[in-house]
Amino acid sequence: MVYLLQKLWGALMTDQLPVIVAITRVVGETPSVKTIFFDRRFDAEPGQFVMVWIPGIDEIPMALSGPDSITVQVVGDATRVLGGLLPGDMIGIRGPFGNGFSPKGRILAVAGGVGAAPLLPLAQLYPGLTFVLGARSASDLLYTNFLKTCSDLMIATDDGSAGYHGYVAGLLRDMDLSCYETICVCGPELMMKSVFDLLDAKGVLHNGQFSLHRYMKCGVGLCGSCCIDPDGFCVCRDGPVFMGDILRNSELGRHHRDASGRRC
Amino acid sequence: MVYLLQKLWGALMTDQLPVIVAITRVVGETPSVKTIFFDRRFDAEPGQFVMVWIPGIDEIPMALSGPDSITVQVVGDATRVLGGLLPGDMIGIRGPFGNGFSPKGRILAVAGGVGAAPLLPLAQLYPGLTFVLGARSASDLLYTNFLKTCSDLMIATDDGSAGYHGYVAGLLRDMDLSCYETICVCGPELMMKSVFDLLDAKGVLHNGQFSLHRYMKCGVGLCGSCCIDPDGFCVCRDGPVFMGDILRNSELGRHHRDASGRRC
Amino acid sequence: MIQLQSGPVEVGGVTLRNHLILAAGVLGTCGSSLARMLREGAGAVVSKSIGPEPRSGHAGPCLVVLEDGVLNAMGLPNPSSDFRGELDQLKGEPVIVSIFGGNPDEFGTVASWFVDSAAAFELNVSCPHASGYGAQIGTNPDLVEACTAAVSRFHKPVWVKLTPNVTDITTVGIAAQDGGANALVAINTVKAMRISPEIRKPVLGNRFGGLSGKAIFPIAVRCVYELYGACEIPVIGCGGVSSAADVLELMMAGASAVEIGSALRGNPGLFREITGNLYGTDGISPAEIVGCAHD
Amino acid sequence: MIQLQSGPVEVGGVTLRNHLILAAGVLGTCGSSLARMLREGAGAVVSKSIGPEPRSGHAGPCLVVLEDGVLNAMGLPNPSSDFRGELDQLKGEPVIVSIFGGNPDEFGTVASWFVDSAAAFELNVSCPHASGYGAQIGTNPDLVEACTAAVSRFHKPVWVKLTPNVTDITTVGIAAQDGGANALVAINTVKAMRISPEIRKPVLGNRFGGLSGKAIFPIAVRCVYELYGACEIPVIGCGGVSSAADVLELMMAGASAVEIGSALRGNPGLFREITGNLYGTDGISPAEIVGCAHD
Ligand SMILES: Cc1cc2nc3c(=O)[nH]c(=O)nc-3n(C[C@H](O)[C@H](O)[C@H](O)COP(=O)(O)OP(=O)(O)OC[C@H]3O[C@@H](n4cnc5c(N)ncnc54)[C@H](O)[C@@H]3O)c2cc1C
Ligand SMILES: Cc1cc2nc3c(=O)[nH]c(=O)nc-3n(C[C@H](O)[C@H](O)[C@H](O)COP(=O)(O)OP(=O)(O)OC[C@H]3O[C@@H](n4cnc5c(N)ncnc54)[C@H](O)[C@@H]3O)c2cc1C
Ligand SMILES: Cc1cc2nc3c(=O)[nH]c(=O)nc-3n(C[C@H](O)[C@H](O)[C@H](O)COP(=O)(O)O)c2cc1C
Ligand SMILES: Cc1cc2nc3c(=O)[nH]c(=O)nc-3n(C[C@H](O)[C@H](O)[C@H](O)COP(=O)(O)O)c2cc1C
Ligand code: FES
Ligand code: FES
Repeated sequence: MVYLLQKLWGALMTDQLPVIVAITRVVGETPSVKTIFFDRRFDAEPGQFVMVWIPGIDEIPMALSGPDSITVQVVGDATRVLGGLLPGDMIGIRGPFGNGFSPKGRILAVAGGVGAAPLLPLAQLYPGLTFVLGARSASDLLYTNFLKTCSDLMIATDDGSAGYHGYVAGLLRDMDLSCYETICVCGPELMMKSVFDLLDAKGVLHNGQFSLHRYMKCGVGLCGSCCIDPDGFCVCRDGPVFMGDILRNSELGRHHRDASGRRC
Repeated sequence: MVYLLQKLWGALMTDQLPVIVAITRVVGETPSVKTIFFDRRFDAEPGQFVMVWIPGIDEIPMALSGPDSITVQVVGDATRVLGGLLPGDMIGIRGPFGNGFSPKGRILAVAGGVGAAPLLPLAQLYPGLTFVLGARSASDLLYTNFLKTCSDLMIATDDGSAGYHGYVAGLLRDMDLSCYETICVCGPELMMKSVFDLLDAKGVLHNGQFSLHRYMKCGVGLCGSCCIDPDGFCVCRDGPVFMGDILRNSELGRHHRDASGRRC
Repeated sequence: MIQLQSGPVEVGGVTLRNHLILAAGVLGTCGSSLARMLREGAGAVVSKSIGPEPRSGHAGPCLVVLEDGVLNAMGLPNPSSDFRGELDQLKGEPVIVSIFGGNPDEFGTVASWFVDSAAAFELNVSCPHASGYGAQIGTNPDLVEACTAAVSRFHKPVWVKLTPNVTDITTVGIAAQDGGANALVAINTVKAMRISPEIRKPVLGNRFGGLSGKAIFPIAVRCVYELYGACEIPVIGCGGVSSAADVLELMMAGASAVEIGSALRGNPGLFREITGNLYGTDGISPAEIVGCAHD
Repeated sequence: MIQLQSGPVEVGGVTLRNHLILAAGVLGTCGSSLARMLREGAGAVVSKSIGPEPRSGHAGPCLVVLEDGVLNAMGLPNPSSDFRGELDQLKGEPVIVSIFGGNPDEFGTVASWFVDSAAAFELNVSCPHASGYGAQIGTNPDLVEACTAAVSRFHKPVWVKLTPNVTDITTVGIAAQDGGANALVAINTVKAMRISPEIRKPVLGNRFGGLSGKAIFPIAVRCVYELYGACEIPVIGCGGVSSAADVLELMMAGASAVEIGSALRGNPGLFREITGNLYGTDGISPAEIVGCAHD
């Protein structure tokens, strides 16, 4: 009852201005990736994301890698500033937004690079799942220490410096995927596309759940910057996680749109 | 639960535009007073009032004389038009507003003229109460048929055409008022003032509950047109019913303010 | 609540499938999302505002959701002429292309790109947070007239979307009418701001933004009422509409049709929901309702 | 949330007991209700706007409560010079008398009645629904300057209350400043309307009214921010304030103090509630907060 009222009250009565949090700890994961912890826990499903406001700079989408953390790969201005913040610095959080993963039965997580971030809460919630972790090189692998303790961890590196030598999709090709009822995938677009094609070829695409990335500005399904062809779904609101069969014939791996809405 | 949600929802989510009702029946009570029934029941305490919108004309305060009725005395433009409406005509209702009577123990109702309107629901809710009903003349007495059946009815007329010959206060003077825990009063200002003074003299003012009339525009305690001296209470919001001792030293019977705020 | 007769609606030179139109800038950057809104029951759709050059828009935050509205400063991000490709899949559909420019020539140039694909143009002379564009034109009646005239020459219907952030919206409406507009759209967002108390800075990257949603509905009703009284061409209402009752209220104020934006947040099925309530087999003629609050 | 140091506040020539002021026209017709608001914890009170002649105001409905605001068209009812008597009981209290007129002379005449009893004048050049008064003056910078000058000559502090219903509020703020204003008050209500769908008529007797309350808070923040950036004299914020957080936000936008109106509906104890949250023994200096969102 109280809960319900809080929900109602929360839904009806609260401005959704960015919630300001203070950074408590910054953990270097790899040379270009840091996990940033803050002083507030958000109630989110694995796979949901938040919009992170770096005051004076920009606001960018980030998966929650935990209830009180994001894992940031430095790729440009906003991520560079974000990655350089120190404990005590303040950032704003809007969200969590979107639909996360819907795990059932045996779970396989497939991560490429910083795509491991939204999959980490899944590993925390479902110990024993199978986790296929890919990266360019051994030093780019995320969360391995933790994942070793709680999952059946398999590693792939592009340069062979750890685990399977090659792409994640290559590693998956030799696996029996039919035993997984849920296959959660997140990583760079082309990695996701090859996994998508592989699942399709193996006839298990309907078990695939793909966390997409598109240019996001509002996060709440209004501005249209994250919409995907051909159905016009909003990645921010209808996704970011989509069931594999919904993405068949979609723009995944073909094109996306930049900040201006131009296809590229 | 559902009820609570509805209340919450109602309180939070609803514009309080006038609720439009259709008139179902018009009952002539006296030559200048009509009771107007409409097709919607309002949940109100006895003594609460509504703002009645007569489209194209004005909006005026009226006590609810029942859950679906008002009793109107024609005194000017708005009441004249209101009194001339026919079944099917539409009016708007805002409210119920204000604090009604707080009856406990044995109840005495004291009404002058159309002041009987807010007291009628009290008689309906507390059969057996004592009802002192005053008017200029026998033909101006309101609700006598009904009141006879459910209350201990005493009548006073200024001209002696029915009951006690004289003012209501005169009739009360000879009564033992100490047996009433609640004395609810509504009528013309000077009538209320004499009853007020009488209760004071008899030492039972603390049992008196007076329903005041002041010029009202908003009904919700914002515009300030109904405020009374010396405490600045809003009759619309803190009243219209006030406890007797709160009104000691008040403007009751001394002055009031017109539509412009001038004292008169 | 009363209901309306359903059926196609002719407004400002465009045949709508019903009285509800997707507002500019909401889910309007991709052909596919515009097509989706038509599938979801919109009577017509307006695109994101397209300008003379591609723009990435303002730095974020670009939008925050408030208790009773939405505050945004997208900054007119748009793919410019590349937007033509988005319309390929929408041939024959009621798609109004919103355009903006910094002067009449730019309006003309942008319009020229869509002469074959747009059912009509909607001129954005009203966005309150893009310097040199939008409301900076829409607060100057002479410029509004000139920009409208520059687009009118393509012999396609021209709707002009007005800003409420002016002393008198009717003078701007009349200027648009004089420039040859076929309809007025009122209103764009209301200039506004929120500040983060902890950060001590405006929450929007652009500092200033535009307020939309429920909070501005009474302002939209007022503007539509004023324009209906002062102008001869149809008025299309916009601002805070989220229910069939809101649609009727704007129509009574004088709107021939209604655009919807913010209320689609979290509810892409809203068009169907509203048409379900708005139309009925015993419905009355819309003509009886439009502007009836003036009688 | 941060808290402020408590203590008297000097703004625009007036010493307030705290940062909160009762807004004009709300519970401000009687001396006794003004006194009550001071007892309830207001740092100062502004009277109902007083004009050159007694007025009964518009026909009802004069006010309707909306989901997120209030819509009113009282029509400036006021007892004119008789209001002097109401102030007898308020000698020495921080009472600002709001005045209006149709021209500078009328402003001067009305002000002359209260030279001895007002701590300051607030010029209502911003009411959006009284023809010939209020916003009809406040949208004309020259008239605003002249009316301000006409009252300035009494050597009492003059606050000028501005309407948001203009293309650029800063030009009006600057005009007031040039006329000798000691402070600006922003904002009065936003011109708006609602229609009763059943009656098919505007709900207000005057048809047009002014929107206040929560819905306009982001507009008030924007106006205060704009004025703080453009003018030298203090700005007093007003519009939709209902909590200590709102007060801080308006102060960060640039408000030196804050007026509160609609939020008092059903909550006459609001001033005390807010001051309880706003001030603390470890509070920071208000000077650190006022306008800090501009840095
Ligand atoms: C749902 C979602 C979850 C994400 N989760 C993570 C995460 O957990 N960790 C992580 O490091 N990154 C994540 N990203 C990617 C991250 O948002 C971008 O790397 C970041 O926005 C880059 O900003 P920048 O200013 O540093 O780079 P820029 O120099 O501005 O751009 C570099 C590239 O980043 C992308 N990008 C820039 N801005 C945005 C934006 N507003 N929305 C989407 N993409 C953008 C573009 O593809 C651009 O080409 C996620 C993206 C999405 C959509
Ligand atoms: C709480 C309350 C409950 C009332 N209940 C009833 C009732 O049940 N039955 C009934 O007949 N009358 C009732 N009245 C009085 C009724 O409101 C007035 O008689 C009515 O407003 C007169 O309007 P008019 O246009 O006909 O008269 P007018 O010619 O405008 O005025 C006649 C007199 O009525 C009073 N009046 C006018 N307008 C108002 C107003 N807006 N608010 C208060 N007084 C006003 C003034 O004293 C005025 O001198 C009540 C008043 C109040 C305050
Ligand atoms: C995210 C967002 C983007 C918008 N972009 C545009 C735009 O590009 N062009 C335009 O004319 N109006 C734009 N608007 C304004 C809307 O079209 C509409 O006028 C306004 O939001 C009021 O309607 P609403 O309350 O239904 O949202 C935008 C509004 C929002 C919320
Ligand atoms: C019932 C009512 C009466 C008002 N009367 C006046 C007035 O006489 N003079 C004036 O300058 N402002 C008047 N206002 C405007 C308020 O002073 C204030 O500027 C506006 O309501 C916004 O503040 P709020 O949102 O806190 O109410 C009135 C507002 C209301 C709701
Ligand atoms: S980010 Fe705006 S619609 Fe998805
Ligand atoms: S009628 Fe407005 S305060 Fe009572």
